[in-house]
Amino acid sequence: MDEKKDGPQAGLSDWGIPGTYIFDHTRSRVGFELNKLAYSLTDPQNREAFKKDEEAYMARYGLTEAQKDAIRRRDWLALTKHHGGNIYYIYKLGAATGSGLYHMGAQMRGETYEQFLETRGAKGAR
Amino acid sequence: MDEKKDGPQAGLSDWGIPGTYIFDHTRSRVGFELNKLAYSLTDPQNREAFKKDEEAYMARYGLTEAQKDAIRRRDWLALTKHHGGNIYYIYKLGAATGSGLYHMGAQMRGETYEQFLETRGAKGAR
Amino acid sequence: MAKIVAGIGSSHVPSFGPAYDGRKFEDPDWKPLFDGYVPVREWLRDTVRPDVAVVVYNDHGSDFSLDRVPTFAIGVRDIYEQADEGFGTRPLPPVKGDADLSWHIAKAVIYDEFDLTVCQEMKVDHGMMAPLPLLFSHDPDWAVRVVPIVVNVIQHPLPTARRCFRLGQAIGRAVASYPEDLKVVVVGTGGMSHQLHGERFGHLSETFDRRWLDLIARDPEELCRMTHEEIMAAAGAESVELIMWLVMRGALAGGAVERKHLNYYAPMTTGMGLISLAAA
Amino acid sequence: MAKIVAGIGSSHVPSFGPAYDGRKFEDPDWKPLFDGYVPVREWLRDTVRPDVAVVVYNDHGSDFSLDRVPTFAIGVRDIYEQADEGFGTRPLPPVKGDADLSWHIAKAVIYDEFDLTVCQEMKVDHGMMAPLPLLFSHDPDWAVRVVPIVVNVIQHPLPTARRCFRLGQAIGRAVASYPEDLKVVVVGTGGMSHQLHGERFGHLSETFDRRWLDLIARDPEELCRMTHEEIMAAAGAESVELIMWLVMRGALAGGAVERKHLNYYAPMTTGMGLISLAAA
Ligand SMILES: [Fe+3]
Ligand SMILES: [Fe+3]
Repeated sequence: MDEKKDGPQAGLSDWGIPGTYIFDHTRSRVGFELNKLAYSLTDPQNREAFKKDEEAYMARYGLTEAQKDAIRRRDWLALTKHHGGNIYYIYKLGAATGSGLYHMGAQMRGETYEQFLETRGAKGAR
Repeated sequence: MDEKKDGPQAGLSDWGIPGTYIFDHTRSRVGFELNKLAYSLTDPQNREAFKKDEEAYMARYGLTEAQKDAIRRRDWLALTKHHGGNIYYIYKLGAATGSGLYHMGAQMRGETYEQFLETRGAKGAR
Repeated sequence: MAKIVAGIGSSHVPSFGPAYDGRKFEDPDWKPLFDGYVPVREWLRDTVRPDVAVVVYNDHGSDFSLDRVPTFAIGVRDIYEQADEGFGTRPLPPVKGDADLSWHIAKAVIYDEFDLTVCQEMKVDHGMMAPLPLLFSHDPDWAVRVVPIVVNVIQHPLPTARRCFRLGQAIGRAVASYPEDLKVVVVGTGGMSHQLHGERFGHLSETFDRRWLDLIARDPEELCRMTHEEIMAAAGAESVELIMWLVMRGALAGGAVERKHLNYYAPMTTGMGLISLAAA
Repeated sequence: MAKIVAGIGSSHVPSFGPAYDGRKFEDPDWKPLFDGYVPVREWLRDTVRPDVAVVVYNDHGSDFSLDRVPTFAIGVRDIYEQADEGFGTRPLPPVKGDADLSWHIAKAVIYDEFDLTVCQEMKVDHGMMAPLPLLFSHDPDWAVRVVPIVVNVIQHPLPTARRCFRLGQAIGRAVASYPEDLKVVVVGTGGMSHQLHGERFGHLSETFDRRWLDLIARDPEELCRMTHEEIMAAAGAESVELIMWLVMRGALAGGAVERKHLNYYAPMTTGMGLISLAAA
């Protein structure tokens, strides 16, 4: 990964830990509506509404176009790195779109799911 | 007033200040649904719904029969003394039923509104 | 560097709202109240000239419910709408916040072992809005940005008087470490003597209020020793919100203070006090 | 008088849930985890026999939103339903609370200058529910009543490690002043090493975890000196929730402790640690 080339966006803090985007106030401010949308998916009716029509559901929240686009692309890395998504909230978006945490993680690492599992000690414990 | 005869109900604390019912955890527990109903009246639509049909509105909250009855009777003293109502919440019930704070206060003192105003220094400052 | 330049203690009686909006400034029953604010407002505008007001107030069941009651909360927004307290809202512009300074204070104070609840959603009620237009001009927009500090003075257990003073001290340290050149005034709101429930509704104590107005400037340590029970027994159950003035006083505690103005009036059910303190 | 008799440190990995509910106790990839809990569960049931568990955990965006983030919160209910984390809930009975003890602790700790948010509405997520059935029987109903303590370990600024330890000490004093004869165990949950976001997803550090498991019993003071940055750099951003174990350790700090059990297993993306401490 090239931190210089693709580090945190302007206005987002860098705590100096590579590949890590600490959820502090800079991200909580940028991601407020995004995380609010994700939080709403704790309600089963909202999950159904989201699954039925993602665009209409997203329109109910004040997301930026770039945030919406990252949701469309299921770009979990961009959501947490650039768009202020907190992983625990974004995980609810993963659940609603059928992406398990390890699939999300493999993508954030830039690996296939299988490649990622190869790095683990006891893959059955998931 | 006769505190012995009509003091706080069983389970409600007595801080030892006459004519005073401190809103502590004993009252907050007893009055939770009552105060929740009152809080809901910060929404203008809820105020309209309450004014249109008090009984139906009260049925949406888990009030005790005694709490409902005290609301029906506009018994502000009973609501704060026996039923766990916090005055700042209950005041919203007063507003929705057309009772100003000083009318509520006069009743709690066991006085008419006019009697109560006579005890004040500059009645115009209200 | 940011600097705390003044402290204000002020009642936040809801009836200030309709009286102010109805321009009852010359009404004989209201004049003693409004006249008291004129020199303070002018002093703030012409001499103190603050950029930011840290306003310490409590919510009165308007925006915070009893589901979750924070002991201390801070708003971290750039704008605060008015809460609807049951009557609609007042004809005033939304309060301007300062999210950057708010987050700075939140961070400094939490690392300083104060356990704030941090609010990205928050509306403000008469606890802030009753005194704010009496202290700062708002036409066409507010003359200051606001950092709201919300204290639970409604559901016991409340924070102790001493804890409020210490929170103020921590806010003072936090402001002093903010790199921007800002002049900050701290406003402690609430009180004075009043009780709004029970057979003791309408209880007032000018004696207590006068003593408080003296000690808040001269000997806040004595006020820090007061228990909630003592305050409530002397000055009415709802007077306990006076502990919020100690947050203001704590924020000024680093240096000497000079009392600039004092006003007191108790026409109906609440002792209406006003004090201004200049940081030396 | 109530007495803190034991402390438990335990990870609260969400995957414990489906593995437990699917009875994967003998699955070779899960057995090292579940086997570790057996002696602790038996020790608690047969020797410690607590009436109440104070469970220190964090919500993961399940019941608390980012609108208002309390640094420390306490539940004061007699019953806690499970939060729906996006998949529905697990086949477990609702958690039994102890509202009287919760309010006692809230009052004592707030008067002791800890600024809790007091919650009469609250649901609990895997932060509590992942370890709870591994530690206490629940068939047909839970063997203990629970007092939930919720810590913000999600949105920085977080409380410092030292502040967490001090909160535990205050909880210890509060429990010791409760008049009922109760045996209380304190459970600190979370961690161990893990990171769930960014290119560093999946980072583990057995070295850090083993050191933590050693120091939490032997020298918590050294852990109190750690900054959030140090913990996150060594053990992954999300490992910082380990500071919640210090609340547990602080609650035991009055007397000597004896380490009774230890388990460690790190099969996937989280160091799964378990420790039990007996109050001497
Ligand atoms: Fe007030
Ligand atoms: Fe966790």
